[in-house]
This record gives sequence, structure tokens and C-alpha cells, in this order.
Amino acid sequence: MVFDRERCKGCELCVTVCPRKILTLSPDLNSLGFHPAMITDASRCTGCCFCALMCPDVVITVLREEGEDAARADEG
Amino acid sequence: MVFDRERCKGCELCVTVCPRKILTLSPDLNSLGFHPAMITDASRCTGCCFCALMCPDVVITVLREEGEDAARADEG
Amino acid sequence: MPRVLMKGNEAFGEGAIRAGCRYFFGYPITPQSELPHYLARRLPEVGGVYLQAESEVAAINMVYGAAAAGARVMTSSSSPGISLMQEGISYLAGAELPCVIVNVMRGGPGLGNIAPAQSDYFQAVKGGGHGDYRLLCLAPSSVQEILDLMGLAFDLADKYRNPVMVLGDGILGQMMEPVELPPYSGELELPPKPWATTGTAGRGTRNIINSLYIEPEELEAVNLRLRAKYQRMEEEEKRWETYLLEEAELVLVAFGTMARVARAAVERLREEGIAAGLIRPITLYPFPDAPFHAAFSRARAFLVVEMNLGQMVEDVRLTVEGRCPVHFYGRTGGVVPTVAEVVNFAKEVWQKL
Amino acid sequence: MPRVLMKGNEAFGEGAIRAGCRYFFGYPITPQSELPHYLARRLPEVGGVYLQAESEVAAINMVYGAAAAGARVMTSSSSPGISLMQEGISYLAGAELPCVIVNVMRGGPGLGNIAPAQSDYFQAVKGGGHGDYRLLCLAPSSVQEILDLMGLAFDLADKYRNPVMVLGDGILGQMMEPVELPPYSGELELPPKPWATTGTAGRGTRNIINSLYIEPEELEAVNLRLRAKYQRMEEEEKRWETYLLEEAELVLVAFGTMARVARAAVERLREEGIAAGLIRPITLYPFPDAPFHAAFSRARAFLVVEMNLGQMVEDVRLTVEGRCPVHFYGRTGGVVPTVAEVVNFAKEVWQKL
Amino acid sequence: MLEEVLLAGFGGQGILSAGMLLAQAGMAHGLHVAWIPSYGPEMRGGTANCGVTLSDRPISCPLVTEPTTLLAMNQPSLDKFAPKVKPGGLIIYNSSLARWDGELGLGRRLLGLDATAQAEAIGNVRVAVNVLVGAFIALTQIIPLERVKEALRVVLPPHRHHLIAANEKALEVGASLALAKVGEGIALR
Amino acid sequence: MLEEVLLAGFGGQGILSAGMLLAQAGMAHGLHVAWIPSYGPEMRGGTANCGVTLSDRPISCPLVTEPTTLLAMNQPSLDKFAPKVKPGGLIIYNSSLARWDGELGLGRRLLGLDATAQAEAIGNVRVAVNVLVGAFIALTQIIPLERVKEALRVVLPPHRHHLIAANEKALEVGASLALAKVGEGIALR
Amino acid sequence: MRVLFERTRGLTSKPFHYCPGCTHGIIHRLVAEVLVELDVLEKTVGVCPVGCAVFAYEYFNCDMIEAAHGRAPAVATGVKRVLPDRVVFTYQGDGDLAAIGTAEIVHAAARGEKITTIFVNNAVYGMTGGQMAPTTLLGQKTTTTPFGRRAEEAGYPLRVAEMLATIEGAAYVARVAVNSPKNVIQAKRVIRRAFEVQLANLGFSLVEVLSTCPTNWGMNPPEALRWLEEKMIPVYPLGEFKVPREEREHA
Amino acid sequence: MRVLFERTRGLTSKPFHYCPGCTHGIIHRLVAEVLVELDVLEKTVGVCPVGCAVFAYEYFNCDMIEAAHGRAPAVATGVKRVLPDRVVFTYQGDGDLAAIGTAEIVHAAARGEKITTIFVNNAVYGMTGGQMAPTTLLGQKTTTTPFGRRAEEAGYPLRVAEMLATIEGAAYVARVAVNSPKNVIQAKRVIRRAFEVQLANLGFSLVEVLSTCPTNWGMNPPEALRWLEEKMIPVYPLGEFKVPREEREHA
Ligand SMILES: Cc1ncc(C[n+]2csc(CCOP(=O)(O)OP(=O)(O)O)c2C)c(N)n1
Ligand SMILES: Cc1ncc(C[n+]2csc(CCOP(=O)(O)OP(=O)(O)O)c2C)c(N)n1
Ligand code: SF4
Ligand code: SF4
Ligand code: SF4
Ligand code: SF4
Ligand code: SF4
Ligand code: SF4
Ligand SMILES: [Mg+2]
Ligand SMILES: [Mg+2]
Repeated sequence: MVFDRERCKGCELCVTVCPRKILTLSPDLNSLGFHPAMITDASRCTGCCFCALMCPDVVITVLREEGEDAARADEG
Repeated sequence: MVFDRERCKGCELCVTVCPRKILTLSPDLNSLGFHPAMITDASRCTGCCFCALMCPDVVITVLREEGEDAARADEG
Repeated sequence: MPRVLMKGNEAFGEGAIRAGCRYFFGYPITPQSELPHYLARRLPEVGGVYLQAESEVAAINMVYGAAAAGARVMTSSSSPGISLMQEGISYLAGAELPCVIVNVMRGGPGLGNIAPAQSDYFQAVKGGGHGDYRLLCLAPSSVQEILDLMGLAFDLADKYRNPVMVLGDGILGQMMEPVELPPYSGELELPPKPWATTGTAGRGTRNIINSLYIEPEELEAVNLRLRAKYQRMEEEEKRWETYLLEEAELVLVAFGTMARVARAAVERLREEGIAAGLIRPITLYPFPDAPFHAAFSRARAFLVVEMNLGQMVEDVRLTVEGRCPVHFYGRTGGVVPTVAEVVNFAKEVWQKL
Repeated sequence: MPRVLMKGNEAFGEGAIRAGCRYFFGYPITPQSELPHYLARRLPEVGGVYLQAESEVAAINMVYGAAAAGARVMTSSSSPGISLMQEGISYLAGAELPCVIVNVMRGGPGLGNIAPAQSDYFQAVKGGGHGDYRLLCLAPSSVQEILDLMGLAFDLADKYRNPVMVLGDGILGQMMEPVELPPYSGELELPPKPWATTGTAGRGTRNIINSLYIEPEELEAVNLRLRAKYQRMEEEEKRWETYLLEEAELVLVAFGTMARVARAAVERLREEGIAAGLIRPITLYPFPDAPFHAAFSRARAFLVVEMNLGQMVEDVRLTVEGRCPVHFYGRTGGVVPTVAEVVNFAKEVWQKL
Repeated sequence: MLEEVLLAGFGGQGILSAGMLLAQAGMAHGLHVAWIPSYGPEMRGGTANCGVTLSDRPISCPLVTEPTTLLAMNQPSLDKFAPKVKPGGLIIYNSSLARWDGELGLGRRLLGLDATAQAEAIGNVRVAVNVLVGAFIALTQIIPLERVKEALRVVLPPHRHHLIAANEKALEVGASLALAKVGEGIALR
Repeated sequence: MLEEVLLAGFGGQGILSAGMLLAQAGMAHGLHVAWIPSYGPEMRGGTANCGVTLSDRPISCPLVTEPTTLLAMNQPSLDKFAPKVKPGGLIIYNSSLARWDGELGLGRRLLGLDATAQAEAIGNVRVAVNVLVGAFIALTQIIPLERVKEALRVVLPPHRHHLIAANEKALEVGASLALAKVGEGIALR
Repeated sequence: MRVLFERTRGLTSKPFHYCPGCTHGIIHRLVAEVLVELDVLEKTVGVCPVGCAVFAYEYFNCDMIEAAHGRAPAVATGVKRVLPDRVVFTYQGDGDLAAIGTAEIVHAAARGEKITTIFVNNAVYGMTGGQMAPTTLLGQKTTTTPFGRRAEEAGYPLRVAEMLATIEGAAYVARVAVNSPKNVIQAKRVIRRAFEVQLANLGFSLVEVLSTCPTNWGMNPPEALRWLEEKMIPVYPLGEFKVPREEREHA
Repeated sequence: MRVLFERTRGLTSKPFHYCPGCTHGIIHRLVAEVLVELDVLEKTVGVCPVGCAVFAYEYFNCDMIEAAHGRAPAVATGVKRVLPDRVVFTYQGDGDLAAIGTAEIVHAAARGEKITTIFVNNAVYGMTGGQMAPTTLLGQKTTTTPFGRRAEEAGYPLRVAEMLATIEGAAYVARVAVNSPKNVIQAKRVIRRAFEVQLANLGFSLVEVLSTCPTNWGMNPPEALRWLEEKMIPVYPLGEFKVPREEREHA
């Protein structure tokens, strides 16, 4: 997961829709004056992209290590 | 039947819809330059008012002698 | 008298209510939206109707209907929306229907921006629509004056059976200033409108509201009747304010928001020993010529200052008719000339005299 | 050159086609409907598009789109329809899009009538829409000149990236006169429009058509750039015709249809020994001042004749600036002043000199 | 030389085309010409009229407000426009559909021709108006009748060219009737 | 005497109301006042600002382009507007959300107060802006602080009157902090 | 003598200016008769269009307002809001209502404005010389579709009644025709219902009336009746497209 | 590393000016992705509205035109008639399209104009400060319905998709929402279909997208998603209201 911090407006839509509840707002502010979103436990991310689909400011890039998907599937 | 000759524009809608085919255009012109409609055989008129219903210029008044309707009904 | 802090846009609305206006039809646009917001709350309180139209075109035609029905009615918008109303305004003038139209001007042309401007002067005073009509046009320059002129606007509209345009700008609309607001006294007794289309009941004759006269001679007669009205306006309705004009050799001319900047500039120029004065037209149509005639004896130059690239200056030139140089300083696109700019330009003019 | 009898409204259309215009968007209105009728037949023949819009508002915005796409495009209407286009016209000017707008003027205000008039002069030359923009405005006075000026109109529109208004009236639109019509030579080579929004393919950079500049300083810069264009128009594009002006002491001023009546009046006045002459502005904006300056040395009075209650006369007054009396004679509402009327009025002016 | 002709009648009588015919012929003959129709809602009333100006000098105002000649195809047109004809002017009317009983005054001259009847005789009632046009040409000699006949080819759309003969006939009939009436010494009232 | 105050910050910080509070208090104190907000699409950016003019003479132009005082509630506002403050002017900023490290020059004076932290201590983060307002009043003495407190009753809508105490507290805290800093001899940079 | 049919006092005595056989006249009469029969003529304000019916203010024997082209519903809204107890109607052609006035009619319906609209669909712009209307049929020749209306360039006929029937505020929407005595009788019944809906404050009501334009269709009046029957009704079916909710529930 | 999701090149790098959590941003992204996936970005001309999306010309990475308020369909028509082989779309809010622009959208549909309209319904005028829109729900409070929208004065919510689906020239009309990942995925599928309809020259296509306006609804962004789900969708049901004729026949 990569968050383009300076674009984030802290709207929490990603936080709301993440099925794993592993997103939250960072306590510090970006230069726009918003608390940017961050991931708390990247290892639990399923790569479902719900966060990116809902992010109105196209802040999020979702990346996977090759072969990672299978490893995560059993968590589901 | 009374035709307000000077209002008539000779459109023949009354002529077309009269079920008795007793209306026609007069050969002479009114002051608007139209051949006004006229009735050829008032005695055959059923008082159905189709002519008046269709006259776009509200030219026609349909009158009946009292008790005339019954007398005509058998013609129908 | 109680003084309250009021926003210009709200003063347009409250002024209308106190003038007996009970009907507002309009379409939102910045920088005048607080006016509909205010009336959406306030009109129901006084038994009136606030209706948000589907467009400015619909709004001005609803105004036409309500005016035809005999009501005191208004609309308001800002520059692009007023452009859309031009056909309707021409119809209102042609059918001789009274109403008040507020234009809180913004930067143009096109979508422009929402900053304050005065670049719709021509449209307001020369007739932005088709035909030989005129709008009576009022230009307040403070929130208090907005409140006061709205009352005048409705009275003049009824007096002349003509639409009245009240020209503001983004600053006048958005700013808050103290106003004196007497306690609200409720309904006014307004003069009857026997010409209104309210149904024939109790009247017998039919009333018709119309601007179609297929015979040129008839339409010309209507136009001449309208012109007679406009001439009466020219005789009776010219309004203006002057400041230090008596001894003025350099006469600034400005309206609305600009007149406040110009007034401060005049003060500053006087401090620097330059005999400056100010003419502030309050009616833009009819354009007040009297103060110019009063100024000619001493004036060595006029300086017209506007938030546009030179519009009222034409009416000044038409009034001055070459008797004296007429200079112009303007900023446009929503830029407001500062006092310092005006003073500097005025000094340049002065030095070249 | 073959001469054919052609209706003015058709000449607007044929002139446009010969100028390379292939797109027409408009809404029917008397007295210009033969123009869309003509183009509805003619445009498909030359691979063009005739589209009847749902309204004048839609039409002018379709013009905006077609112009943005780089086409030579026009619309036409008559007074009330032109009023409806004012917002769109302001947008076209603000976004610097070239196009041609024909107004075949009729009697106003409001619905007025369909008779010929010239009462939309102010609207055309002072900007009927909002903001500090200007339309280049051409006024033909014969069917031949309609044909010729349409070509000029499209060229000037492209040269300045500005809408051009061509003002006619009911007479010019409805009448037939002989015109010289060279054989139709097909497609023109038109200069490219690298700014047009045609898709980025092959270009790489994005083109944007816009009139929104949220920062006042930016919008002002755009307005100053527009003004520089208008100043260039004032330097390069003023056009006029004079008749017997050299020795004229009484100078008639008229445009369009009225100029023909005025010309006949000048002839009649000369026959009666009065040194009359004529200035016929062909560009109404920019207004041609040169012939006035040429006339000042001899002129004892100007007489402006219009089919309205006094509009161009203001531009004449602004040009004359009090050097000489400016008189006005006008009829309105679709009434056309006769030669006799103009002669009589001119004689009255002359006697009082 | 200036002729300002007003042609007027009912909607279906070919008034506008007859005016164009005159204008086209005048142009071909080297005259300055202008043609202007009445337009707009008037058509709803079922009447049509147009003005044709023929002149040897450039034409100032193409509006025909005081015609030098009126060609009136029906009663309403005759009633409405006859009083507007210039002093000394000419009025030719369709006596099949109109009558004039009153006085005219101002030296105006009046000629009635049974144009509709003549056209029916020719076999096409729509050419009636050209009976009046032919008479006008014959009485004023402003354009050779041949020019007017040639102009039919230009003014009539191709699918109407089969009517050229009937129209030519109407022009001729009108011309000869007019000349005959004048020749008979019948004063034009 | 002329104060042109610019108040600026994020959308939710009560900037516009704080400006109205100043204007209302100024009016009650007999001053000429004017208040003007930034308006329009700027709001989308999440920032808000307004200008308040307080003067003993009629106010010409109510636009505040060169403020004599800036009250900046966040970093973007401080960065954007500090350079526009008049020479010798005053800048009070919310040091909880903004820092100023650079030089100012032109004799401008700078005071940072941890307004957000103070407001949290008072128990309502939304009153933070009034910490700056209180400081402004204390440093300029342009209006008695009592007037400003009274104005709260007028400016706050009735359903917000329960917040009056917190707002008064914020004004007081701001005033005393400012006086303390000045009293401590801390030069306003 | 009994009077079976006479001119209604809902019309003035002014002769119509319409072309011979133009069915605008029939529709005028029906509206006028309904206003008289409902006994509301004296409290009615009518709004005329720009179109051939532009002079309707000379014919309807009640207070009348001439509106700008397409804007009658907005004008009527202004009147009705000021005078809610009056009967307000608009009389509009298909250029007026379905082209330039589209937004105004849609939003009068959306607001459930308590006005009645008589919408005269004659598939053409009558007054201005027979140009294409939004309602012109495919293939129909007009002065601006000289080769017949082609959907590819000029789009499809707009079915106004069907479109407005989707709008909640529209209480009553129907289409009738005046091409035969039977249809005229039905048309009057429907027009009456439309005004009754207004009188009952149920919302917006509109009656689309298929009408002839012999002049611009290039036909004689009886042919025009037939063309309406054979060509228009298949594209514009007659019927009620929306009835007030109460009635729907009882249906 | 595999990229599961990244910013599309259909958008410029310019950060959106929208309020935090405003779903205009999601819709922008979907349109941009579709244009890239259909490989038409370079031949696309977009038309922006006046409304919060007024700056869309800074975001879509293709040629863009700023239209007057409500007139985008007319502007797009002008473009498409000149450049029939280009892809032309309008992006419009509910004030822009369903109020002032009603006539233009209805007639673009009636003409079967080969353009695609993305219609963002957020039940409010966002840009101008939260006034009532034609789509505002009954009871919803806005700055011009301070006591909640009442049908009696302010009329009923306008169902644009249903209304336009009655129009013959409208080839594809659908309503989607962007309040959940599932709906966003569906929205993209529908937007893609709409552009495919244009590419296949089948006529006019419109996708109504239910969108949030947290700022003017007075909610935080997650609450706004919920309000859309619970309040808007019941009034504005999702689905396809019109599909191209061929597909209907195969259905
Ligand atoms: C703003 C404006 N645009 C155009 C016109 C010209 N115009 C007058 S009536 C009309 C159309 C008439 O057609 P319709 O509404 O169908 O009525 P009909 O004549 O067929 O009864 C038009 C385009 C006008 N008067 N005003
Ligand atoms: C002619 C005109 N009228 C009004 C406006 C003001 N205006 C700008 S945007 C807008 C409405 C925006 O609402 P919507 O279309 O729903 O878009 P949103 O902001 O909600 O996305 C209005 C009324 C304008 N710019 N031009
Ligand atoms: S990709 Fe899915 S699981 Fe991972 S952070 Fe985003 S929403 Fe949560
Ligand atoms: S959805 Fe996007 S903008 Fe909103 S908090 Fe998450 S990353 Fe930031
Ligand atoms: S009333 Fe009936 S039968 Fe009698 S004339 Fe009329 S249509 Fe014929
Ligand atoms: S329908 Fe009326 S106008 Fe037509 S011919 Fe019969 S009476 Fe005359
Ligand atoms: S033009 Fe058509 S609609 Fe108009 S009056 Fe004539 S027949 Fe009727
Ligand atoms: S006002 Fe509403 S629609 Fe506009 S950007 Fe903000 S949240 Fe989005
Ligand atoms: Mg029609
Ligand atoms: Mg919206």
C-alpha cells in the first residue's frame, strides 16, 4: 500500500470500508491540514482494493508481492 | 341551423363530418373571400351537432323545434 | 433607532419585505445566494412565497406572472444569470409590469469569477435586451443604502409600471455593516392595481397583459408612451450624492462600492492639497446630469473610476460633451482598485492639467 | 458575373457557405426564417450540418461547442432570440471563440412585432451580456452587401477569435435584390486552429476552452488581453461609406436599411439646394470616427436617422463631443421613416441652423 | 423612372411569385429592382401581398407604402390598398372577385379585368394574377413583355415548367385586354 | 484609528463567526465597522477567512487586502497571509497548528498562542479562535473586552448560548496570555 | 325552439385569425366551454403562448396574459402563487412547450404547480412558417426538414405526455385528438377533468391535444383530419397517462 | 511487485479541489479509467458543468471545454456534429442538468445525440452553498428549504433517469451509486457501457450517479455514504432504465 499523503484529505472513507479495519488516520497533519490515512498492519491487507475504490482523492496505490494473494486467502 | 356566414372560412370540416351529407359550400363568397357553408336540406338534419363540434370557427348554431327529435329518430 | 449588523445580501431581502414585497422567484448564484437564503426563511414568516425557479429564465418569467397578478415581486441574480433574463426583462418593460431585479455583479465575461465587479453597467442602463426600453437603475453603496433603496425601487416600479434594476456587487452583497432597522411594522397599504390580471370577477371588463402589437404604428405608439415615462423619470427621479464638490477642480465620479473608495481617495487628495470632489450617481438611469452642470464652472477635469474597463464613463462623456477632459481609471475581472491606486492616478491627471 | 435575384435572408446563408461555414445551429423566428430554410437545404449539399436547436439558448451553446471544435459556425435569430443568447455570447467572447451571429432585427420590446427595426443597436455594440466584452458588429445595407459582409464576418471572427454580430432587419431579410454571385468554388483553405479542442491525439498537450478565472488578477489579465484585441479592431477594422460628404454642411448618419432611405433623402436635399451628405457606418463596433473628423471642417450639424428612438446617436455624440449639434430623427416599433419624412426633418434642422 | 407596384390578393393566388416575376424581368431588362413581401401572421388571415420596385436608379427604400401601381386580386385587397395608391397612380383589379363602386380621386386610374374568368378559360385558375401583370406591362411599357415571359423560366421551379405556356397566355391576354380597353377609348376611371 | 483585521483558518474553526463577533462588538462600542468574508469555491479548499475593519471614521473600502492585524488559525493561513500584513502590523497565530520560523521584516510583530490546546483545556476545541481574538483585544485595546463578551449574545444563535461561557473563557485566556507574554518582556518578533 | 349547440360565452365575439380548418379553433372552444360549465370563467387567468395561438388573449373571455415563447408555465406559476384561489391555465403549441419551453413545463409538473396546460401538438411550427417541431414525425417534410425528418440528424418525435407522466407532481396527464366528433367529445371530457384536478388542488394537469395545421402540412382541412388520424395517432396514442393518486388506488 | 490498483493516466496529476470525502472524486476516476480502458482518451473531448465539477478541465487528461451552467449537452452537440468520430462526454451536476439544463438534456436525448452524459446527483447545489436541487428529497433541509423540502411549495424530487428513459433517442439510461465498493465496481461497468453505446453510434447515453455532498448535507463523509444508501436509493432506485434496442430484443 502506498498513500500519497499530501493528497489525502482525511475523509476516512477508506477507513470505513476496509474489511480488515487496518486503516486509520495518522495523528499528524499533512500540509493541507488534514490527518492523512495510514495502514496499521500491512501484513493483514488482502489486496481487496476497497480502500482505493472508495478513495475520492485517488490517494492509494495497492501493491502486492508476487504470490502474496494465495498466502492471504486463508485469512479470509 | 344557423350559420354565421361572415365567420365561415369554407374549410369543409362540417361538410365532411355531417352524417347526413346535407352540408355544402355556397357558390358565392363572403366578405372574407370564402365560400361559406350552407345546409341543403334542413329537414333531414338529425341535430347530431357533429358539424358544430368540428367547426373551428364556431360558425354554427344548432336549433331544434320542440318535439322534432323524436320525429327524426326513425330516419336514423 | 436600533442598529444591527447586516449582510448586504440580507439587506436586499429585508428591504424588499419592508417595501411590501411578498414574492421572490430566483435561481441561486454566487455572490448573491444569501439573499435567497434569507428570503427562504423570512418570506414564509410574513405570509409570502419564496420559490426557487429551475433557471433564471423561468425566474424572470415567474416574476412577469406575479407582477401581472398585481403583486410586489422581485428576483435577484448575478451577472451571467442577469444575461439570461434579458428577454424576460424586455418583456416586462414592454408589458409595463413593475418589479425589482437585483444584480449583485461579479467578474465577467462568461463564467468569469465570483469576485466583485461593475462590468454590467451598460447592460443595466442601455438595455441589455432588445428594443427601445429602459430600466430605472439604482446603485446603493452601503448596506444601509441597500435597505433604503429597495423601498424606493418598489415604489418607483409601481409609480412607472416599469422594472427597476438595483445594481450591487460582490462586496456590497457579502459585507456586513451596521444598519438602522426600525421595528417591522407589518403589512403596507399599497395602491391598487386595477390593470392586474386577477380574474374578471367584480370587474366586468377583461384585463390583458401583453407586449405584442402587430401593427407598427401601434407598437410605435406604445414605445412613445414608454418614452414619455422615461422622460418623466429623467425629470423626476435623478438622484446623486456629492462630496466636496463645491470647490472641486478635479471631480471624481464613481458609483456603488467604487464610490466609497473614491470618497476615501478624495479625502486623501484634499489632505495633499488637491481640490478634489466626488459625484456619486445613485440613479444610473436616469443618469444625473445636474451635478456635472454644477461642477463645470470650476472643474478642470473629471476622473471616472469603475470596476470595469470603462462603461459609466460614456455617460459622463455624453454629459460633459467635450467641455472638459474626462479621464478614466478602472480595474476589472473582480479586482477592486485601492484608495492608493486611485489617488496615484488622480495625481497623475492633476499634474498633467 | 451572373446576377441573380436573391432574398436577404438567403444571402446571409449563401454568404456563410461561401465563407466556408459548414455548421448552422438556430431556432426559427420571423423575420429571419428563410435563412434556416435555405441552409436546411443547402448545407447538406456541401457536406455541412443544419441543426435546429430546441431554443436560442441551446443554439448559441451549440455554436460554442462547434467553435471550440474548430469549425466555422453561425447562428441567426431576431431580437427576442438574440436577447436569449446574451449569456452565451458573453461566454463566446470570454472563451475567445470565433463565430458569426446574425440578428435580423424586429420591433420591440417584448414580443413587439415582426416588422423591421434597429432597436437592438445598444445590445449589439455595448454588450448586451455581462462583462467588459465587445462584439465586432457589421451592418450591411443591401442584399449584395449581406453576401459580401458574411465573408468578412467569418474572416474577422477567426482573425480576432471573437464573435461577430451581423445586424440586419426585417426589410433586409425579406427583400429580394439582384446580387452578383460568382460560381460556387467549393471548399476554402482555412487557417488551422491549433487551440481547438479536437482530442489530444497527435498533439500531446491538452487544449482547454474556458472563461473561468477564479483569481481576479488572472481574469483581469484576460480582460486586458481582450481589450488589446478590441483596440486592434479599432485600429484596423473600422469601415464606413460616405456619400457627398466632401462639401456637406448637413451630415446625415444612418446604417443598414435606414442608410438607403437617408441616401435618397440626401439626393432630394441636394436637389433642393441643401448641402447634405451621408456617413454610413458599416462597422458599428468599432464605430468609425474618421469620417466624422473629416466632416468637422464644414459640417454645421449632424442628423442621425435610425429605426429606433435614439441609439447610434449616442456613439455619434461621443464622437462629435459637442463640436457641432447632433440631431436625431427616428421611428420605432417597425415603422420605417420615409424619404419624405427624413427630408422634412432635415429641412427643419437646416432652417434652424 | 420609378414604379412601385403593390400586388395583393388571397394566399393561394400566386401573388408573391407574380411579384418575383416582375422583379426578375426588371433585372433582366437592366433595371434596379427590389421585391419585398408582407410576411408573418398576416398570412394567417389568408391574404398575401408584396411590393416590387422597378427603377432606373439605385433603390433607396424597397418598402412600397405608397404604390404607383396596385394589382389587386380580390375585394379586401382592393378596398384596403386602393386609397394608398399615389395620386395619378394606376389600379388594376380582378373584376371576377372584386368591384369598385366608389370614387377614387387624386387622378388615380382604375381598370378592372376579369382575371379569374380569363384564367379559367386558359385552363388554370392559378395564372389569373398574370392577367393583371400582363395588363400592367402593356399599360406602362416599363419592361418588354418578352422579358417577362423569359423570366417565367427562372421564377418557376423546374417541376412547374409545364405551366409556362398557361402563364405566357395569361400575360398576353392581360396585355391585349388592357390595350383593347384603352384602345376602345374606355377612360380608366 | 483604523484596524483592518484578517482572520483565517480551516473551515470548521469558526473564523467567520469570530470576525462577526469583532464587528458586532466594534459597532456596540460606537466604531464604524465592516465585515467581509472570503466566499465561493475557496470554501471547497477547506479554508475560510474574513476581513473586519474597525475605524473611528466612515469606512471606504471594506476589503482587507493589507491587514493591520492577522489572526491565523492554521499553517496555510499563516504562510499565505503573513507576508501581506502591513509594515508594523500584528500577527497572532495558533501555535498548536502552525509554526513560523522565517523572518518577517518590515517591523511586523508576531505572537504565537497555543489556542487549540487552550480550547481543549477549556473543554471545547471550537472556541480556539477566540483565544486569538482575546489576545488581539488585549494588545490593541481597540474595544473593551466586556463589549466583546456582550457581543457573544448577539452573534451566537440562541441554540448556541450554552457555549457563551466557554467563549468568554477563551477570550479571557487569550487576553491574559497575550498580556503575560508582553509583560514577560517577550518581544513580539 | 331548443338550442342544441351555440357559441359559448367563454369566447369573445372576435373572429379567430386561424387558417381555414385549423383545429386550434375547436380546442379554444372546448376550453372556453369547460371554463363556463365549471363556472370559473370569472376567476380564470389564461396564459397565451407565442405561436399561432399568440392572439388567444383576444378570444378567451377572461383575463389573459401573453407570455414569452415557451415560458407560459413559469408565468402561470407566478400568477398562481399570488392568486392560489384563481384558475390558471396555459395554452401552448409544440414548439412553445416541447422545444424552447421544455424546462418550464417539466418543472411546473415537478412542482405539482396547480395549473392546467392545454398542449396543442400539430407536429409543426405553425406560426413561423412550418418548421420542424420536436413532435414532427419521422419522414415528415417541413421547411427545415426539406427531405423529411431523419432521426440521424434531427432526432425522434418527443412524446410529451408519456415523458411528463413519469413526474410525481403531474397529477393528470392525457392525450386527446380533435379530428372527429367522437374525439372532440372525448377531448372536452378530458379537458374538463384536467381543470377539475386543478380545482381539487391535486397538482399539475396537462392535456395534449393532437391538432391539424392544414397550411403547413400542405393539405386541405379534411385531408389534414385524416392525416392526423392515420399518421399522428399511431405515434402519439390517445389516452390517460397519469390520473390522480386517489383514482389510481380505486382503479 | 504487482500493482493491484494505481492512479489512472486518464487523470492529470492535479489534486482535486473537492471537499474531503466528496464522491465527485470517485466518479472522476471511474470516467477517466473507462476512457483509458476503451483506449479513447486521446480522441475524447469532455465538457464540464458549472457546479462543483467546474474545474473538471483540470483533472480529466483530455481536451476539455467549460460550458455555461446547464448547457453542456448543447456544447457537446456542437462538438460531436463537427467531430463525429470523437468521443464526447458531459459531466454535470443535478442543478446543472436537472434544473437550468433540463431542455438541453431532454433534447440531446431526443436527438439521440451520440454523446455520453455522466449525471452526478447529490440532491443539492454543492458549489453555491447547498441550495435545494430538483433532486432534493422531501423533508431534506437545504439553505433554501430551511424547514425541509415540502412538496406543496417546492415540488417533488425529479427522477431524471426514469424521465429520460421515455425518450426514443436515449439508447442507454442507467442509475448507479458510489457509496460502497460494490456499487463503485458496478458504476464503472455501467459507465463503460454508456461509452460503448456512444462508440457503437447507438444514440444518447446517460448514467445517473448518486453521489454525496458531506459539506452541504452537514455530515461527515462516512455518514454521507450511509445517508445516500438509506435515504437516496429508495427514492432513486439503481438499475438500467433503457438499454439499446438490439439488446432489448435479445432479452
Ligand atoms: C424567443 C423566441 N424564439 C422564437 C420565436 C419565434 N416563434 C414564434 S412562434 C414559434 C413556434 C410556433 O410553433 P408552436 O409552438 O408549435 O405553435 P403553432 O404555431 O404550431 O400553434 C416560434 C419559433 C419567438 N417569438 N421568440
Ligand atoms: C447562469 C448561472 N446561474 C447560476 C449559476 C450559479 N451556480 C453555479 S453552480 C450551481 C449549481 C451547482 O449545483 P449542481 O449542478 O448540483 O452541482 P454540484 O455543485 O452539486 O456538483 C449554480 C446554481 C451560474 N454559474 N450560472
Ligand atoms: S486493500 Fe482491502 S484490506 Fe487492504 S487496506 Fe485496502 S481495503 Fe483494507
Ligand atoms: S479515502 Fe483517500 S482521502 Fe479519504 S482518508 Fe482515505 S486515503 Fe485519505
Ligand atoms: S347537426 Fe348533424 S345532421 Fe344536422 S347538419 Fe349538423 S352534422 Fe349534419
Ligand atoms: S366547419 Fe365552420 S368554418 Fe368550416 S366550412 Fe363549416 S361552417 Fe364554415
Ligand atoms: S399555420 Fe397551421 S396552426 Fe397556424 S393557424 Fe394556420 S393551420 Fe393553424
Ligand atoms: S460542496 Fe459538496 S459536492 Fe461540492 S465539493 Fe464539497 S462535498 Fe463535493
Ligand atoms: Mg405547433
Ligand atoms: Mg448537485
